[in-house]
Amino acid sequence: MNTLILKTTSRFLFTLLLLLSVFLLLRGHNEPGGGFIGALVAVGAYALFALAHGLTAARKLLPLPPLRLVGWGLLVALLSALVAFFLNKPLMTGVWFSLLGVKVGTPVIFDIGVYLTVFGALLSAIFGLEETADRTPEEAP
Amino acid sequence: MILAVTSAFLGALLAPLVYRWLGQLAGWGLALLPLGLTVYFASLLPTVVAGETVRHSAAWVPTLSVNFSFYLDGLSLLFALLITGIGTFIVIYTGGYLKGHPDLGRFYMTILLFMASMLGLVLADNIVTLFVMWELTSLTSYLLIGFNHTEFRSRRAATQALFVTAGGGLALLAGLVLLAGMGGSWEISELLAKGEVLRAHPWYLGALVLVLVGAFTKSAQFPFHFWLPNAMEAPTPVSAYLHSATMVKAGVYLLARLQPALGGTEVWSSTLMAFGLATLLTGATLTFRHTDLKRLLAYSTVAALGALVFAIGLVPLTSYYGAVGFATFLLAHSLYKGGLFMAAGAVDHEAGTRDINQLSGLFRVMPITGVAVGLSALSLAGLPPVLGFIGKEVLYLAALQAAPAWIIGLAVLGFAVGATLALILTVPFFRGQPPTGVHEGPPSLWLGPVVLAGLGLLVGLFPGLYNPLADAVASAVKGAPTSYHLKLWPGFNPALLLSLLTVAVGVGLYFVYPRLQAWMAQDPLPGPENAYVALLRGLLRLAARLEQTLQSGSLRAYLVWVFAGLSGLVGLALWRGGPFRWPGETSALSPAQLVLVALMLLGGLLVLRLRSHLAMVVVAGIVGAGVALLFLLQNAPDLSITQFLVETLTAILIALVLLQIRNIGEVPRGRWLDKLVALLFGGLVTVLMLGMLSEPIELHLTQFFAEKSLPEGFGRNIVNVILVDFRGLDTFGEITVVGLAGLGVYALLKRLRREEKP
Amino acid sequence: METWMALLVGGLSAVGVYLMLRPHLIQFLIGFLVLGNAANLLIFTSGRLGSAFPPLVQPDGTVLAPYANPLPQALILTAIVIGFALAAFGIVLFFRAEQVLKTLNAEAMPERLEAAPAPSPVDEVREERA
Amino acid sequence: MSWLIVLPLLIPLTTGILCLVLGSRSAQRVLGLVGALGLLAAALALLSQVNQRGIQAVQVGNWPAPFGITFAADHLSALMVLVSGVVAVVVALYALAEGDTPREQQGYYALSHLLLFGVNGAFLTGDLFNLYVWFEVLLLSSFVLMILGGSKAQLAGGVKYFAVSLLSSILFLVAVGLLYGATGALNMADLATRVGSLAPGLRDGLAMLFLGAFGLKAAVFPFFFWLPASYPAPPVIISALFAGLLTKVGVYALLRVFTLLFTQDTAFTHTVILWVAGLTLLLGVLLALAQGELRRLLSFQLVSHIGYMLMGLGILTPLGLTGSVFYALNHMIVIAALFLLAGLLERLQGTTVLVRMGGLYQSHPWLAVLFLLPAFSLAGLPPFSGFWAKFTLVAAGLQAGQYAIVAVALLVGLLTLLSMGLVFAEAFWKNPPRPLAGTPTPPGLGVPVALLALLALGLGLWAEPLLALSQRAAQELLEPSRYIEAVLGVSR
Repeated sequence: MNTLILKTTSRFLFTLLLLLSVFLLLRGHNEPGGGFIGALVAVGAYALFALAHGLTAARKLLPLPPLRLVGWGLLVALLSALVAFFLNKPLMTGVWFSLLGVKVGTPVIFDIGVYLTVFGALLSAIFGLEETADRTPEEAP
Repeated sequence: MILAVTSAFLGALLAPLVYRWLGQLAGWGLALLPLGLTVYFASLLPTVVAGETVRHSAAWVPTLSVNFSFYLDGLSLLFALLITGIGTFIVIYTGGYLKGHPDLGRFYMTILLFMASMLGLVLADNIVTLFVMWELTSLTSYLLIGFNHTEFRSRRAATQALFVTAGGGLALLAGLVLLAGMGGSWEISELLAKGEVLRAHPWYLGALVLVLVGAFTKSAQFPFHFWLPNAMEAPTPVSAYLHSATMVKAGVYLLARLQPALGGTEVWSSTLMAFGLATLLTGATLTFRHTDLKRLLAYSTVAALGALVFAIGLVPLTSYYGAVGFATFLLAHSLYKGGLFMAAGAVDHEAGTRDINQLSGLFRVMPITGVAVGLSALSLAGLPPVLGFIGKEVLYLAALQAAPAWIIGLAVLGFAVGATLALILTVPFFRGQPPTGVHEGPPSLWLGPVVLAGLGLLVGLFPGLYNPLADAVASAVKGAPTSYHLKLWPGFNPALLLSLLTVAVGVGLYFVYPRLQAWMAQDPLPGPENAYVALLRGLLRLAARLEQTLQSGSLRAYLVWVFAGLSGLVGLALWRGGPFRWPGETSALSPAQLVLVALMLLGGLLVLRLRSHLAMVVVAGIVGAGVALLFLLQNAPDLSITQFLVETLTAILIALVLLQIRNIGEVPRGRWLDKLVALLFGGLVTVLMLGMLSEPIELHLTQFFAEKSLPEGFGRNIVNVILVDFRGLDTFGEITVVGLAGLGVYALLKRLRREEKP
Repeated sequence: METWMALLVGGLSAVGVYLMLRPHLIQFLIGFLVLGNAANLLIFTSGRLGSAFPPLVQPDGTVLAPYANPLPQALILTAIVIGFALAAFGIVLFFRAEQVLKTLNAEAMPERLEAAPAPSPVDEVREERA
Repeated sequence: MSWLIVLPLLIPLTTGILCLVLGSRSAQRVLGLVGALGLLAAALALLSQVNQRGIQAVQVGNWPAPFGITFAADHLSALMVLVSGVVAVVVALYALAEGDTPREQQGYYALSHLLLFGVNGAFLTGDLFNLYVWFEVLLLSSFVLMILGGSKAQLAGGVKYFAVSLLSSILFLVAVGLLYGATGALNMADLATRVGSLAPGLRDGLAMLFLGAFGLKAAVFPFFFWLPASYPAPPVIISALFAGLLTKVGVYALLRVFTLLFTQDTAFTHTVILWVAGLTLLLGVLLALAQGELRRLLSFQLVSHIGYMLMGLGILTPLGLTGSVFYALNHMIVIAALFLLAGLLERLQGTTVLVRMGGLYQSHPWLAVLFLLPAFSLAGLPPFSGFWAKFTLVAAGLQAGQYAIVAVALLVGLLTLLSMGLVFAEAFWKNPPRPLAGTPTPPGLGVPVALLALLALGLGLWAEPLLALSQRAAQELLEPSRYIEAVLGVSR
């Protein structure tokens, strides 16, 4: 499996899938897609990359350890929910504003939190399992 | 009065500190608490004797109409005086008896707590307050009986006493709640005025039985008497206080207290007389089995309690003899029995044994104790010139007035044993050689017996001292003003004849006592205690059996319980509700969808037949993919994509794990029970679904979402807007779940990694 | 169509339950997945069927009718994700249990690791020496 | 003001997230306690608000009910949140004193606060599907907490706990789906106005489905077997947290659903509940008598006493519900105290097998007091908090003419007393059969237990405030219109 072709194509595929995942995330509010689906695709990208280049290399491509990402994802979601407090509205009330001509709102930010959380959690599970799978044959007693 | 009770509790809690501070003198110091209370209650004597009552009340739990209320009349005053007065001597006595014991501080606290609760009990006016105090006496006596806690016998006796009295207490609770409901009040003083309403109420019998169970267990009436002699495992101060003078009289107190409300019916008198007499005779008979001083006294206490209950039964049947007899005998018994117990403890403490066969000539070495024992024994035997004589006389007069001859005969027999016991107790003091090295104990050990016996003599000689209070007590028990002139020498009357007969029989029994004793002590007698033991053993066996069948450790069994129980309940509900309409179809099944549905069902069935786990995962994944396809055909693109992705990922995860497990085990076959349960559940789901579909659904939510999605949610994908905005909180919870799962997987695998490192 | 769905859901539920009742944990998990699918189908059907268009608002602000009910879809999405999280945790839990307990048979997993005789109020109970 | 209702969620959530984001363990410890104290303060504020102004509701996302998700706090919710705050603080203190580093590494603080997040969400939500989500949050955090440390017993127990919990999730999901399909509503107040028109068979069938789904959580017969199979396994602090909080969520849900939604055919539904209550009471206590290991024994006691809470619901009178609510609150405190105490005993003696224990009455007299207070309270003896709960229930049962369940309730009280007496005799009074190997016990572990024990005593001596609040909760439960009005009547 560890052929040169796989290594090259996987790099290409990885970038493509990551871009796709962000695309799915951002268009989710209007077309099928969304944070969860986007995160699954991103996880796929990393899983593929890990398959081709090994776990260590894949981990290096992460800004944070996967579990920290979960924390940050939840934090982003929480902050998006708290914005309404400053406008004296109930929890999670959507707040919308224009940014460079694009309508951005707290629900969209919330979706990004979803994306990060799901991505981090799933990746931690898959990396964990692959790690044990790599080692079990030789290390098991 | 509220202050008195509260201060008793607070004082008790401070006892360990006082003990640490005063050391060996703590007994004398702490006795000031009950002494002060005695003085306080004595100061109320003139009021009560004048026929007035005192009532103090404070709100406690108004929501449940529970007041911290207290009520003082003759009956409660007599009890309060007994409790605090005898309590004073008990505390002093404890200081001598348990000198230097490591747990003494705790002991003082517990026994004073007991005193406080007992005081609260006899003074309480509110039913709930009374019950609270009632249970507190059970709890504190549990701790006191188990004082020698390293002995199994002590622990067993403590548990037994707690089980029996608390069990009765629960019956009492139900009974009291019923009483309150019947009379429409939680205050006893108000209930007492409603006797006729109560007696005519349909609940009367139920409430009566429950109250009686409570009172009988507490006051060790047959067939619950067995716990009391066993409780003699406790140190002597406890036996003297709890099991003679006070706690066991709580039941008697309650019956006397409620007599005006519940008494006056055929069933009341006959039940009390029957159980009282049975207890009197049981106590008397079993006395013969023992040679241990405390056991002897314990059975005599059982007998005396029976006599008191018998007397209460007589109250409504007699003019005033019953009530006055009760009042007099109660005081007499408390005085002589408290004294005798303390004396027995003193003898044990000094001579090192309580076996009457090994005691001799004690009078010469312990003269003060000897005098006290002698005087108390006179009272026990019912001989003049002490109070016991007067008490018994009046009781006989009551019995003569209302009871048939055969009952009187049995009562005489029961009382005769008192005379026998008096002889058994006094003879070792005067016969035989004095033991060496035995001497009179310290004042703390003999003060109590002497004062109590002296009081018995004093009141016996001058009954006029007690007469006003006795009248007040009798009035309270009778529920009507009662007065009677107590006399030491009433002249020749039938009661005196009965007394003579009693003494004669008693002396006669004394001579057969050694032989009777040897014969009766041989085998354990069958009795209610065996039933108690058998009941508890059976209970434990049942529990063990239940655990084997129910909590078997089999996950499968637990799941079957869940599904079967649930299916049963749902099925029952559906069956009760009758059939519902067949749902109307909103759309026909397209051929593609029909094939899909059929394939999924087939796939499901296939999973059941497969013999390889990996294959099962794959087929289950295909079924999942079918669901995703169905979603797509039903215009749910988001759902479809997610379902596809999730099914794939799940399959990958399972495969990742399966590949790492070498010894995966076989695919076991199912059982018919599982099939039945599964079919039942599946069938019920179908029926419920059809029922659901036959209801007209209102789509107000959906319409709202479709309308507001773009203008207010700024999104065209309604599903996504619901997820992140309309019902964003659901999604928040959902991602928390996902994050937690990630955390869990990490925690599970991290441990593994650490373990595998060499 | 609705009746067929009811039958399908019932059938899948029965299959799921039956698998969950097997002592083997992998089968239990598969049973859970099947039952989860059945539950999702049930919720989907609860929003009623017979749509012709997905629940998307057209740029002009209208929704083409009859559109599929979006609410059950959202609910199912949440349920799918939660179910997935549960399954993922479960499979690793079972994996871990197998490593430590050396079996995947739930019936072979002990509930109590040591025997403990119950005390009795009437007889003195001592520990039985092995 | 609307933020006060969601504070009991936001505080544990924020604490949990910060614990995840921050790596430092000492920071987590401080956060753990601060978060719990904050929760307690918020809960107190919420309760006083509810007490002064009646039922409070907030529409999350500012979408009007019944379209968005509503959070509503009545007396029942506020009281439950309050006691969960108490338990949280006590457990946080215990964790602080214990300082178990390996467990801390694996995210104990984050997990316990996310558990509280789920628990309080469940207490406060006014939306049935949202309730399902909260159940899952608290379930998953409890799964992870249960296996933290990964011992044999934990995994064996964890498997059973996990398996049965999956089932309850699915049942709940199915029940919600069916109810939505039949009425078109998810908001509980909205549902309450619609359930009445359903076909009786469907309605009662759904009621039973909910009884099963919540009964599994609450651990009632015949759904309780998972609890004694799993609760004794994890470290005691986790058992205590679970014992105090988790089953009560199930009880809360039952109280809510069977007073708000399913009150049409009480002759059937609430009779079933009474049967369930009676069987739970009896079987639980009997099985407890068969136990020789303290934590397993306590687990059965926990199960048994859930029956009392259902008893009041089954009676369905103001007094009965008052008893149920008060019992649930009291039980959270008492059972948490007993579980924490079991942990202390295990540390001191190196075992929780009763026949091997002993001697504590001599060596640790204050511990004996700490045991007796909650133990007698559990048995419903005065003057402890449990007495008022039981007394209320008994009075309610007698007034309603439900003599059989009253008899069972009293009998179970007696058997509980026997069981607790046996524990006391074995662990405290008896001399240990052989020398015990305890581990060093950090000072301060007794403090949280003492707090709970004193609370049990204090609530017994001065039961009025909590009883009065419970009574108001019961009145609100019996008048669903007030809840419905508070939820649906609030405009945007």
